[in-house]
Amino acid sequence: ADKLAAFQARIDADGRIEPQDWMPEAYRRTLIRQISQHAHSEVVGMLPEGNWITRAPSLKRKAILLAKVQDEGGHGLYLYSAAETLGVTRAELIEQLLSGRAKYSSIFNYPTLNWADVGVIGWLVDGAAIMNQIPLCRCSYGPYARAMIRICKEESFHQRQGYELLLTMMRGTPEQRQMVQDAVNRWWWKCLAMFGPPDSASVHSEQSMRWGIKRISNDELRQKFVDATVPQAEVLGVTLPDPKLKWNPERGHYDFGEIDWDEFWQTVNGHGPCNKERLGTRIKAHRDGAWVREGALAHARKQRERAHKQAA
Amino acid sequence: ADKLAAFQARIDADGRIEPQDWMPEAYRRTLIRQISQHAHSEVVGMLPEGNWITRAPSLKRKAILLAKVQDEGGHGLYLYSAAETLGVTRAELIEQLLSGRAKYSSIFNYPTLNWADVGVIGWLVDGAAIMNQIPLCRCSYGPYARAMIRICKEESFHQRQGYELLLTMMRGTPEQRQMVQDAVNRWWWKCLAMFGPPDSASVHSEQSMRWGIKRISNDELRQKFVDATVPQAEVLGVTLPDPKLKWNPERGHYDFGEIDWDEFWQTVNGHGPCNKERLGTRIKAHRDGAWVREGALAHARKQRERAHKQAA
Amino acid sequence: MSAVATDTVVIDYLLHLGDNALVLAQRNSQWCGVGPVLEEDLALTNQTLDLLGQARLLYQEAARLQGGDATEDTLAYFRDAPAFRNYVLLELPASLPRVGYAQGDMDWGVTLARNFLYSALMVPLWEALQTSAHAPLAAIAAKSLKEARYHLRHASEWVVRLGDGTEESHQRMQAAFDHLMPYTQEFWTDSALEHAAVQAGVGVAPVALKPVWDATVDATLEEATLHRPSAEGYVPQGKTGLHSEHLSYLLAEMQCVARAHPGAVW
Amino acid sequence: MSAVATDTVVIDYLLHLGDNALVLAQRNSQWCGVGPVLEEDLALTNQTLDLLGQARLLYQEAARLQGGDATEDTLAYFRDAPAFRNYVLLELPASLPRVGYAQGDMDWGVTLARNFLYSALMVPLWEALQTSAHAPLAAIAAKSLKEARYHLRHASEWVVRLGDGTEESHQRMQAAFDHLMPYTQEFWTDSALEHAAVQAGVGVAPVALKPVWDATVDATLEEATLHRPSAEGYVPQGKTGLHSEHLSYLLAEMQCVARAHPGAVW
Repeated sequence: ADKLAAFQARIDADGRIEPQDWMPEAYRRTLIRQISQHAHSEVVGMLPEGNWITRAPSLKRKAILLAKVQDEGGHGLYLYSAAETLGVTRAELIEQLLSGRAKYSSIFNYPTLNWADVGVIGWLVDGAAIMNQIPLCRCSYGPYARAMIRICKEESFHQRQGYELLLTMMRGTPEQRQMVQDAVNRWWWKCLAMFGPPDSASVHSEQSMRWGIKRISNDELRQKFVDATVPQAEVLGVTLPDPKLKWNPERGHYDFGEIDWDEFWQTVNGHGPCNKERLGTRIKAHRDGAWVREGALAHARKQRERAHKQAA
Repeated sequence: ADKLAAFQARIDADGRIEPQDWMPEAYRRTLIRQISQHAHSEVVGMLPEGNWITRAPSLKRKAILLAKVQDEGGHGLYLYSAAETLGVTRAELIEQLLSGRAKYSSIFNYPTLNWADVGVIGWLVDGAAIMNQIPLCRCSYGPYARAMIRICKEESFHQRQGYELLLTMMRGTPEQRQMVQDAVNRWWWKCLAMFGPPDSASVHSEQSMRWGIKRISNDELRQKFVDATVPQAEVLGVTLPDPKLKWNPERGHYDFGEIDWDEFWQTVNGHGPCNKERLGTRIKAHRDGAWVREGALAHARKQRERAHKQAA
Repeated sequence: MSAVATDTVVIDYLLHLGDNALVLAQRNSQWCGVGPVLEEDLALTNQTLDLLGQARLLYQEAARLQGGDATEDTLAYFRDAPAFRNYVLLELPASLPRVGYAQGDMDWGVTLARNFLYSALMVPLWEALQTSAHAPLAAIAAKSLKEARYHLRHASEWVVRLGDGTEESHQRMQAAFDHLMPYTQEFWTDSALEHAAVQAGVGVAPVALKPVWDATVDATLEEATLHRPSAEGYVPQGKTGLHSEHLSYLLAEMQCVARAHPGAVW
Repeated sequence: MSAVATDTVVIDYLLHLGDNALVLAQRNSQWCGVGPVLEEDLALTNQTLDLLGQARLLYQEAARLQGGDATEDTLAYFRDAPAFRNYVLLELPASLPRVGYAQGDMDWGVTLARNFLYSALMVPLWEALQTSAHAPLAAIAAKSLKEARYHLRHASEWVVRLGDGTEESHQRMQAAFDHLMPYTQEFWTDSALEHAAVQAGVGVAPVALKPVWDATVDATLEEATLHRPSAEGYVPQGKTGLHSEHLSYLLAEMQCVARAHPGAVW
């Protein structure tokens, strides 16, 4: 009880919990779940954008996209490492993903259907992710907070690149502008849902707030995102697909329509348009790569044995 | 010895040997080798043209090509059946192909690199094949002769379709004409080599002539092909890539240059540009299809057992 | 409804039917020369030729109504993915679920299951379309019905054979149906396209065909000792132009030669 | 030699080097997100980015010499297969031998073996090109050399690891080298393109690099307990524009978006 009080005091004083520190088991489990979900999201998130690497319409954009998808994989690595400081192995976490027990961000279960999707994912999906993640840079668990600082920096860069891609397309041919609008229409509502269920229906939030893992509510973040994005859409010259979207001078915020939560939960629960493809691809990649991982392990073992014999 | 004399007499009188007739073991073996090689060629020959089915530039041409490749598969079926009348199973023959012990026509070890290749294969490759095959319609072995009559009819149709495809392209854009010329340049010499080594170097011919399996020599057939093709090339408006090609009024034939026999033998012996791809593809298709064949056999067995039980 | 509006309705409906036939033909044609056994390689190619023939007749009629420079080939080769109106089921690669750019072996079981599910729909659909108010479509339906009946019989026989074959073939067929069944939900949703065609007496309300389809599927799967998986979750909307990640790859390959030489005659 | 003639020689040589880099980048990029282990997925993507960077510099210089409307993108996206000057080795799918339209699983061993064989060539080639008479090429070579050295070290380490790993990884690496080795014959043949570049002091005679390459290959394969297969038979001629059946598929995919929107800026 002493330890618990000291732990909570540290958090309340905005201090950081480090791997060697005592922490409640539930705090540890919550963090493992959250960090690994986040790591899985980065890795699965390589697939929808990876879909356009071989077809990028200019070499510069191909290089930017390739580097971006690589960054996502890199984020996956930091986050798996952060999770490992909590006493779990990456192999266990991956096994949880592939067996379907662990989740990843549901946004990656929607298809990328034209080149503008690459820009819209940068602008809106990464934009929403940053909004979610900035508070995590002040998360009470040190390794996670530090990973998030680095990740947020890179994500902001991706967001600007995505927006710039769209600006270029909006200055182009009518077909290009049409592609951008089509992509915005398909992604807008999915991005609003990324902030999670309304506060009234959110399960984990309260405890997470107390533990300094979550600092701002879903609905507050969603509102911030809408307020930040509408002016950007105007500059871009696209229409956000929500007839109820309107500035509310009394609230000092934009009002917006109702999210289709049935669709959201259906996708979260495995029945979105691409859930099976995303997971099937990860499983196949893991299985096809088994001989490589086993070969490398066998070689390392042989090397150790040889070194051992020489030493003897 | 009596039987042998009767056998040879039948052949000399231009009669047909049928499956139930007595025949020398060497005659049987020679025919099995030749018919199965021919069957394998039809099946492997599906691959170079199959390469353009998904990319055919019009729906009409796609249908024509698909039907043609299907005909080749059909020829493979007749020929495997004809070979089976000589007391060998299709499974054994396929095993010989996949293990590399049986050969197939070396012409299919060259790549198809543009859409005009589809036309040139019809015009020149099928044209050369027909030239080789027409005498086989009078082959002494009845089932083979009858299969060849049907095959030659279909091949002539393919040849006309191929030539017509090229005529259409030659009436088209400069790029289309360029594609045709490029394809002709790549295939011409390979087609001349299809008639086999010069008579002076040909091994099996003499015995095959006596047995009524071969009726015209390699060099005679090659000359016939050149004489028939040169005027067609003129009508088409393409240049055959042989500076020595010239009408010889004394011989009443076209003279032509020297075939690169080293390259020919290298390809026959497994080292052409596509040998490994062709065979690798057949092996993979056979292996990937094993579960289908086994499933069908298992079902047939179950059905028999059920019928048996009901009868009992 | 004005004549022009009716034309648009008919054209869209013809394109929906034609795109179904062409896209499935394109997928099935990838097996030509690499099928599991020569007889079945040829049988599938036969069916592919039937589908291609159907697509051509449907596009020719659509092009005639459209007028101008439209031909069966401009419709097949110069439309982008969002203009295609085929069911998503038909554009999927012949494999268990994976993203479009992750290449892998093709799976004959998926091809077979798809051909079965689709032809089980097309038999009652062509049957009903024989009385379409658009006479050329009625004629195409009469011709296509014979073909679809053969496709269905052939696919059913093989579903039974492999479902009730070895343990491996059973598992593979079950996995194929598990994968594909949710995509069949698109058959039964009403779309603006179909709704207008039904109103005009040209098309058929798909949901009316479901009992027949269910009976066919149930009977065949039962004989094949296969379990009928539930069809739930996301409902694809290919017929409204919203496709999967796979169609743009399929079209890029199919259209590459034609588009490299605009205006050429082949 | 006139200035214009020299320009043509330099342009062709730059395109040869640039096409090599771009085509291999395109093949390697197919692994992004589906590699066997995350660290190696990222490492390969790093190398792909290097190759893409090399291709861009080489094309930019070629476009500058060509003048007119030429850009790195017109060179990458609006040339057809016969205009590409890359080695055939680099356009092959990452798989054991099979025809272009027969789809199948990718093989990491083939990717690794190819990257090894190619970077073992590029280290001495870039080294020599540092003294090219064409100064911009010399500068690109100096930059690329550092990258190629890293690619070679990385690939060598992995060839050793997997050659001397499990029985399966050994067999797979051996099969990969057996498949690819004959394609390396193209490195050593003289072409009109290279001959002219050597005459102009711009390029390097490839055959001069063979001893260094042989030594690298022998040493690594020996350490990897792999047998060095013979390189015989057909000698590919990709650098003269004569390719395999695979390049046109690769380009159709790579170029499809750009070609669907000619004149668009991205």
